[in-house]
Amino acid sequence: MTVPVTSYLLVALILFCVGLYGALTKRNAVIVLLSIELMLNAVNLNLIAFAKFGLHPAITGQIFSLFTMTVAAAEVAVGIAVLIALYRNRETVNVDEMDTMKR
Amino acid sequence: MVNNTLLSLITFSPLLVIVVLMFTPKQMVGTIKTIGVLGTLLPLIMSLMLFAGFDYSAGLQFIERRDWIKIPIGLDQNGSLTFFPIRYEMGIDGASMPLLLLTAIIGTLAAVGSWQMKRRLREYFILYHLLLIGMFGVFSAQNLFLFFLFFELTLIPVYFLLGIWGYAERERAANKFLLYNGIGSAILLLAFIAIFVQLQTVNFGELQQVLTNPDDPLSGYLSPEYRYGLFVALFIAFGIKLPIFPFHSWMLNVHVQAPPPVVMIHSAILLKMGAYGLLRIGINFFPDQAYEFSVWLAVFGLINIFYGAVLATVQKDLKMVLAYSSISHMGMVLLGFAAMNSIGFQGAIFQLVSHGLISALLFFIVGVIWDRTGTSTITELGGIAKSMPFISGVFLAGALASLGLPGMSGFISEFLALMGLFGAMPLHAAIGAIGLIFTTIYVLRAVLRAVYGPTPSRLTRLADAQPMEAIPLVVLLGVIILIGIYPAVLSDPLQKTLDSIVPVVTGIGG
Amino acid sequence: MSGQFVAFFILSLLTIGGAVFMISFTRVVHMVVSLGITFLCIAGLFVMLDAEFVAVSQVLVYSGAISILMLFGIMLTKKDDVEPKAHRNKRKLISFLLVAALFVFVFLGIQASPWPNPEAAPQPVEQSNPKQIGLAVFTRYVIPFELVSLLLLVALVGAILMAKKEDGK
Amino acid sequence: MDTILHYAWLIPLFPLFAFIVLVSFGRQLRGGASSVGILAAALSCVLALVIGWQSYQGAASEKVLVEWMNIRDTVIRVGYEINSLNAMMLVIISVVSLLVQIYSKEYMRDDERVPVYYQYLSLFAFSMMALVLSPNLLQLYIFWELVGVCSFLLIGYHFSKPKAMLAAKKAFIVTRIGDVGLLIAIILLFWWTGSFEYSEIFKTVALGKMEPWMTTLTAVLIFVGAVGKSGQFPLHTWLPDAMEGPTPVSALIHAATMVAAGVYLVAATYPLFLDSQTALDIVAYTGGFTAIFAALIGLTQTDIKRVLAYSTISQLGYMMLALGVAGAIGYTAGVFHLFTHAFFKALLFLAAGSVIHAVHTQDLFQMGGLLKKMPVTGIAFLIGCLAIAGIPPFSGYWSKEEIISAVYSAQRADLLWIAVITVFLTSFYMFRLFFLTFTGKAVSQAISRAKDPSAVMRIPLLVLAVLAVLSGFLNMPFAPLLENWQLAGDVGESIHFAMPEAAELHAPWLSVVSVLVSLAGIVLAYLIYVKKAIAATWIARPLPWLYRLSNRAFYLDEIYRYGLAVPLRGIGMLLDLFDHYLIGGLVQLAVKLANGLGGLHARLQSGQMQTYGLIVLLGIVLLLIGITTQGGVSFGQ
Repeated sequence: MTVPVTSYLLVALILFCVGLYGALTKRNAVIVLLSIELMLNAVNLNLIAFAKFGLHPAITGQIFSLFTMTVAAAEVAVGIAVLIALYRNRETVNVDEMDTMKR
Repeated sequence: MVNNTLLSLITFSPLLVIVVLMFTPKQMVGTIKTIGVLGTLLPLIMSLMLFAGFDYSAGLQFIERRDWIKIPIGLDQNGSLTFFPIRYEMGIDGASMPLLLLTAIIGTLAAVGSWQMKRRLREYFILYHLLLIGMFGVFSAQNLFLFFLFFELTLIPVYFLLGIWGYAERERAANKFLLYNGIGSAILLLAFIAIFVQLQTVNFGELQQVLTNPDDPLSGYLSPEYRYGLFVALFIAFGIKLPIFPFHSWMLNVHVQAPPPVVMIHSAILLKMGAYGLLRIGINFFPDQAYEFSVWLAVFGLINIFYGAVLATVQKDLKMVLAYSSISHMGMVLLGFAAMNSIGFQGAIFQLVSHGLISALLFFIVGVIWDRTGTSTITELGGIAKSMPFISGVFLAGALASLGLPGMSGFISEFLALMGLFGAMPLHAAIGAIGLIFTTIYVLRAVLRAVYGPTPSRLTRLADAQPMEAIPLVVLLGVIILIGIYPAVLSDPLQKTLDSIVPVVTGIGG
Repeated sequence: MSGQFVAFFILSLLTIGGAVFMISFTRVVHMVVSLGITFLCIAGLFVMLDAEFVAVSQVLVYSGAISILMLFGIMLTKKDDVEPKAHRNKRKLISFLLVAALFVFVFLGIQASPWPNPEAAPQPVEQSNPKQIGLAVFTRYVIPFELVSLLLLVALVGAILMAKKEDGK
Repeated sequence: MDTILHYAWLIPLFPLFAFIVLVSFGRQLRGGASSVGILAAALSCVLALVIGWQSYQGAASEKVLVEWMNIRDTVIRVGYEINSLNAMMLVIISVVSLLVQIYSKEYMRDDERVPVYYQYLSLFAFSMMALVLSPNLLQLYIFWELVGVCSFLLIGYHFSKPKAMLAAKKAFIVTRIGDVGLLIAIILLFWWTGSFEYSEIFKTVALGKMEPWMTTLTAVLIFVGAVGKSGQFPLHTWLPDAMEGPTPVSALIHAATMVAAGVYLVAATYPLFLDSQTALDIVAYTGGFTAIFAALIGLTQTDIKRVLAYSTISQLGYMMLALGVAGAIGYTAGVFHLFTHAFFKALLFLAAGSVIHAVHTQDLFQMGGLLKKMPVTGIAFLIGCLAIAGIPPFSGYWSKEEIISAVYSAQRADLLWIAVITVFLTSFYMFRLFFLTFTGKAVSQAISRAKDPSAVMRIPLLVLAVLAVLSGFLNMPFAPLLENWQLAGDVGESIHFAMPEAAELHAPWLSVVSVLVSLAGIVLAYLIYVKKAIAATWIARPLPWLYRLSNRAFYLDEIYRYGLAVPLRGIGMLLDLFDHYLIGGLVQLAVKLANGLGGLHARLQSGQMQTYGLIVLLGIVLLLIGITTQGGVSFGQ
């Protein structure tokens, strides 16, 4: 008796929803970034679960999640760099105030 | 089949000019102008080669066909992917060749006419050549996809050419232009998608084959009602471009606000794309529906003729007169189409070419007059024939051509269009013929008042044409007279193409 | 109730708990730490799913690199490291409702879908997990792999460029 | 010598060549321009005379065609055709245009734009010659329009005078109305007979393949074209205004080119008319009405050229009347009158031109006593007047006599009355003109200094005077040379075929009556304007409205102006408002709507990234709802 795939999917769904909620409501840009990482992790979890329990189990899911991780790492690096640059110029990490492109 | 790349070369040769212009420093104004003008000779020369090599006994020719995009649309029985191929297909026949040649000629002459432009020349010429690509492409595309692509490609340069280099209210005119044509394009796109989804092909030849052959298995996919709807949609989409009566107001603004070379291009060629599309896609694919609709074509044509003519008689601005006269003349094209016989179609195509030449000539002259006097209001002008006899003479000649004087191209086209329509709907045709009187009235009123009559003192010292201005005038007038005296130059290449269009039209042949 | 279930239960509880704590803490540093726990537990879940290599990568990249990077980010922007308690209840409510709706629909979707029997899942093959991954990455996915390395390089350069203090300031 | 007919196509080419030379090098040539024009006209004149003689000798008619345009199976050909009718026309045109060009050399000497003037004249001559040489209706129409344009250009030659400009515009527009009728007729004929060729059309008509109503309709429409060009009622109003052009031009227009084209057209398509009695009647009555109508107006005009203009209209009406009553004699009479009229009307205009050149006014009452000062001009003018009044042995007598006898032969009493009354009116107003201009006392300084023009202008006058006397002898009742010539070809055959029974009724008394009536008109004019035995105002005083009606040409211009032009403008203005406000307004509305929607969307673009995210989420949720309520997406099998 193994854990059914739906359980993993459920955990991933909860993670995703929590991350989404965080990304939509938090004002500190760092936390928003963290929430996005959470969502990415949820996706990874799904990918890996499907790699084992999917319709066509294959190693591909794991490879995809690896790629996701790499991209996420890159994203975080650049994101933090942008934040720091922004902070230097505007003295804030508040998302609400980041609307220069609009103004 | 051996691919002939001449059409692609013509179409994309302006790209070379664009690249060269991009690397030319902004300050070298003279060089930019020279490149911009000489660059248009490239497609012109190749178009002339095309004209010389055109085989009168063949229909579609200079065909180029390459694989381009493959859209996967599903699995077949064997489980392998099937693709919907969109090919890069160019080709030309008797109906599009005259228009392509016209585009090349007007393209060069309007570039010469751009010599007077002053601001941001590099951008101007880049956009100008981009526009050329679009126009050449529309006339040589052989499938719906490419046609639409090039059709849209003309919108963007015109928008900027109009919005940046136009007269006082240029931005409004540009927005209106984009709004209208955007709507037209949207309808066009929907119609194209509907055709494509139902028939699984976008190639003109195949579509015609399928749509006009009742035995074809695919042909049954489209009910007559569906086809009628498609035809009407195409009519509206191209009608906006043409423009047909209730959709004309964008074109007035463009004609008044755009710089003279752009108006030349616009009224000489861009309007023609609407009529060309209506023939090539509307009538060619849905002949039965077009025949059914032909009474409406005639009615819309008559409305255009009279509406344009009557309004042209009360306009104060020369440009407005010419704009309304374009509406009126496009009505004649519709009459030619409505005839649904070879004479009418031939008349319509003649009218496209002829009006292209004439309106280019007249707008060019109005631009020249504006240059000298700073106005194009009829009442503020007058008597300039004293100081500018050459320009005035050509203007008068152009005006006479526009009102359909025999010996010039306008007559042949109007005569053929009316003659064709007389074979189908004598009453409508007779009413259309009366339109000729109205044309006379507004043309003479405008030209005589603007150019002849007593000379106000402030207009006594105007320079006559410079060589740079005289060249386009002489060339245009020469071509107009050539077609008027020897129409076979245009009609002979057409015959084979008419053979392919007309037999599929129900009812009387020609 | 096998050990597998117990492990799964604990891991998922910690995972979700970390995430929820991350959302509800007010101090930013606390948030990062709780998220670290989440990342670790996800690595545990990966192990349960026979993805050892990915689990290790998860620990290295997420729990290690990313969390630390975040901490650095917080330190460098340290001014208001407390999540401001602004009155954004309306926004929060709408967000919550929508997220909840999403949850419900996806949940229903998961429930409604037929899933292959987990028992029918193939037993792990003889090859070790890293070897499998290595084979796949260096044969079939070699181009994406190279592209990803390029991406990392670009991100590296870009991040340095952006975060670097501009001259004269 | 028979082969000379092969070169007929050269006749119009000489003036065309002159035109091209003048357009290209006119400014360099300056004074030489007139020589170029005259030389070309002389060459074609010589050739035309030779060809006319050949044709008169009975040379077979000749027709050459080349392909011009293909429309699938339809081939349109162009070429030229020589037959008796157009050989005669060529003679008229080339002679008159040569003389007019010579005359203009002196008349236009002080003008700056002489090369342009000769350009127009040459083009005019070319178009007219090419018109008569046309073997088919399409080609005829082409040159028909060109003739119209040339007259437009020449009438508006003094373009800085607003009046000249308006007159030119009017001429063009009014004749265009007729042209449209002709165009429709040509196209209808094409669809019914499958050809533009005269011969083909006549053949089809003769075979009775056309419905009678269609024959009538096309004939009437062709006649509408002729009405426009030949200044028949109600499209005659452009002709008096056309007097704004230089006087030699008026001579050309009125004698040989423009207005003759209409009569020529009816003559050339005569077999078609023969097939429809209705059409013939319309021609006859329109002609008759125009003749008397224009004569009535001519009575009270005070401008020397306007009197002549109305006399032209009246005489053209005569020709139409003759053509309309049909029969061999009617046809010949109409053509014959065209022939004689060309010479005496050109003479009258050129003589009037000399007067105007000398005294610089066109007002009759500013003249007087010029006979002594300008004897040559005066005599020439007198010859013209006698000819037009129909006094034997001047040419007008012979042709008018023939017309009247044709009407009599056709037994049309009403038309006969009209013809005779018009004879009276004509001789009265022509001699009123003559007496007021040339007899009596000199009124102004200018007149006392007036003298005959130089030889360059005198020679054309003399030549025309001789022709005005002699041209009538070509077709005397006892020696119908012209009739034999003109009826030799196909037209004659079809006339005999159509109405074999219409024998000519000889009525010598009729000719005496018409001469007497004409003399009565002269005597009346003499009594009023020379003897002053009868006050000039004896009718005008008791019936002032009658005088005004005649003087203002029955207010037809005003009627057209307020009946057509002004309403058209009004409609135009209304439509303009409609276009501007309604259609423009709708467009504005659409723009506003689009802008409003855009503004609404712009408010969503707050720049708040989280708001965007929220909206995306909303979209996803909606999509999910959509998908799940549509039955769900099944994963797996």
